Amino acid sequence: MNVVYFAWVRERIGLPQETVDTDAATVNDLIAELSAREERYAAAFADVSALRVALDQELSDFDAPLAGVREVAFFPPMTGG
Amino acid sequence: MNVVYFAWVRERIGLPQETVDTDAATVNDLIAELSAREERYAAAFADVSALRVALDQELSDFDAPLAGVREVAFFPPMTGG
Amino acid sequence: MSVRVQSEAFDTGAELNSFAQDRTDIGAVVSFTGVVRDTKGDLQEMLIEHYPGMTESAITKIAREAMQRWALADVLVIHRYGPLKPGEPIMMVATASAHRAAAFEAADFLMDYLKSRAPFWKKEVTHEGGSWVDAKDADEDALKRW
Amino acid sequence: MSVRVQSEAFDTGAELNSFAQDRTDIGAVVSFTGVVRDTKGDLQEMLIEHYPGMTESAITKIAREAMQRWALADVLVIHRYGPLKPGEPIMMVATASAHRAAAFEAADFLMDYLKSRAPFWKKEVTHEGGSWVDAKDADEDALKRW
Repeated sequence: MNVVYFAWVRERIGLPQETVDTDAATVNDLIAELSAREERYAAAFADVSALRVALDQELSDFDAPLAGVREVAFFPPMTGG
Repeated sequence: MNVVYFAWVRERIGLPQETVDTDAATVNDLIAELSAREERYAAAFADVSALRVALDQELSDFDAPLAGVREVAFFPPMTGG
Repeated sequence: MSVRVQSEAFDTGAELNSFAQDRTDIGAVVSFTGVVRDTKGDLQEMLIEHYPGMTESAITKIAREAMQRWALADVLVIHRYGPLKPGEPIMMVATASAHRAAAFEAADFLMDYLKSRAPFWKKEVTHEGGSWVDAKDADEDALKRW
Repeated sequence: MSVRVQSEAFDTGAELNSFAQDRTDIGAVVSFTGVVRDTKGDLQEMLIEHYPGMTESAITKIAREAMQRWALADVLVIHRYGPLKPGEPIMMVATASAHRAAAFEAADFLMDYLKSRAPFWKKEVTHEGGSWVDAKDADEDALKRW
């Protein structure tokens, strides 16, 4: 599964994207798995309310299932316009 | 007193402006005086609710006094923009 | 603040580009352009009559009120009179502000007031003759929003 | 309908002039331009990060919704990414319609949605370093209007 990061999430984790081998059932499961991995992930995911997630480039929820998903993106609330 | 007309009021009366010697106390009095004068005035002023009036280039009311006013303008509701 | 009433055509894009140019204290620019619309495909020209003198003072008054009600960095109003062809710009307003809400609201306000309080009258000319555009109740009602 | 996401600068006025050009069925064009604002006078540049692919599809979805909700003749959205200087246009939207209310509302709607639903992130860079612009509660709340 391709996992991509943007803005301060990218900076905190230290990379723009990575391939993750996971059996996580939901986004929340994936976050728990990554956070357990290293401190920089735990720091980035510390406050999930400050984050947004997109599955295959569509905004989604943290309890959404990951079955069939190829790309998960984590980022802060958008500030376009 | 200078009296000016715009849009279909001007067309109906047949002139863009004229000098009127009048002792009319209010706009309504002036309208009554002009309407009594000739049919084309009566036609133009037949439905006062379809008209607007400006005194010295400020929108005003039909019962406004004319004392000190130099220019009275009659026209239909505006359609700018 | 700039208010222009003119018979000459103007270049909407060029006006927008020079409006609030080189300012770094604004974040939002809104423009509105009114265009001669050929509703039935038979319009030869649109004649715009105005009340010289009152036009400028009425628009200036409306623009000043917008500047007072919203935190605007600048306001531009251009309105043409005389004969116009279908597709030609009749008028434009532009507003500049730090934030988008003020720029949008002020432009919307300016249009509502210009529509019903600036002394312009439109006449549509077709092969059949000319006919004065009626004011719409909706336009008068729109003023109650402000 | 036209949606462009690009790093290159664009000419707001030229875009506005070519938008809905030569159409005689429209009476109203509204444009919004977002400009890099230097709030404290210390901004070196604004960095705009985006999510390639999702950006285009998210904006296209928002623009399609606007076309469905309002009677629009056309919609244009241009949004830049990369480093921008104070005073430079970040993005613009334009809407064209027969009447002014639809053009105003649709442009306002597009801005509210682009602000909070299109994957862009702004970082302000000063001599002190860089800092990500926080999303405002007011921007999220603005979506409830529609």
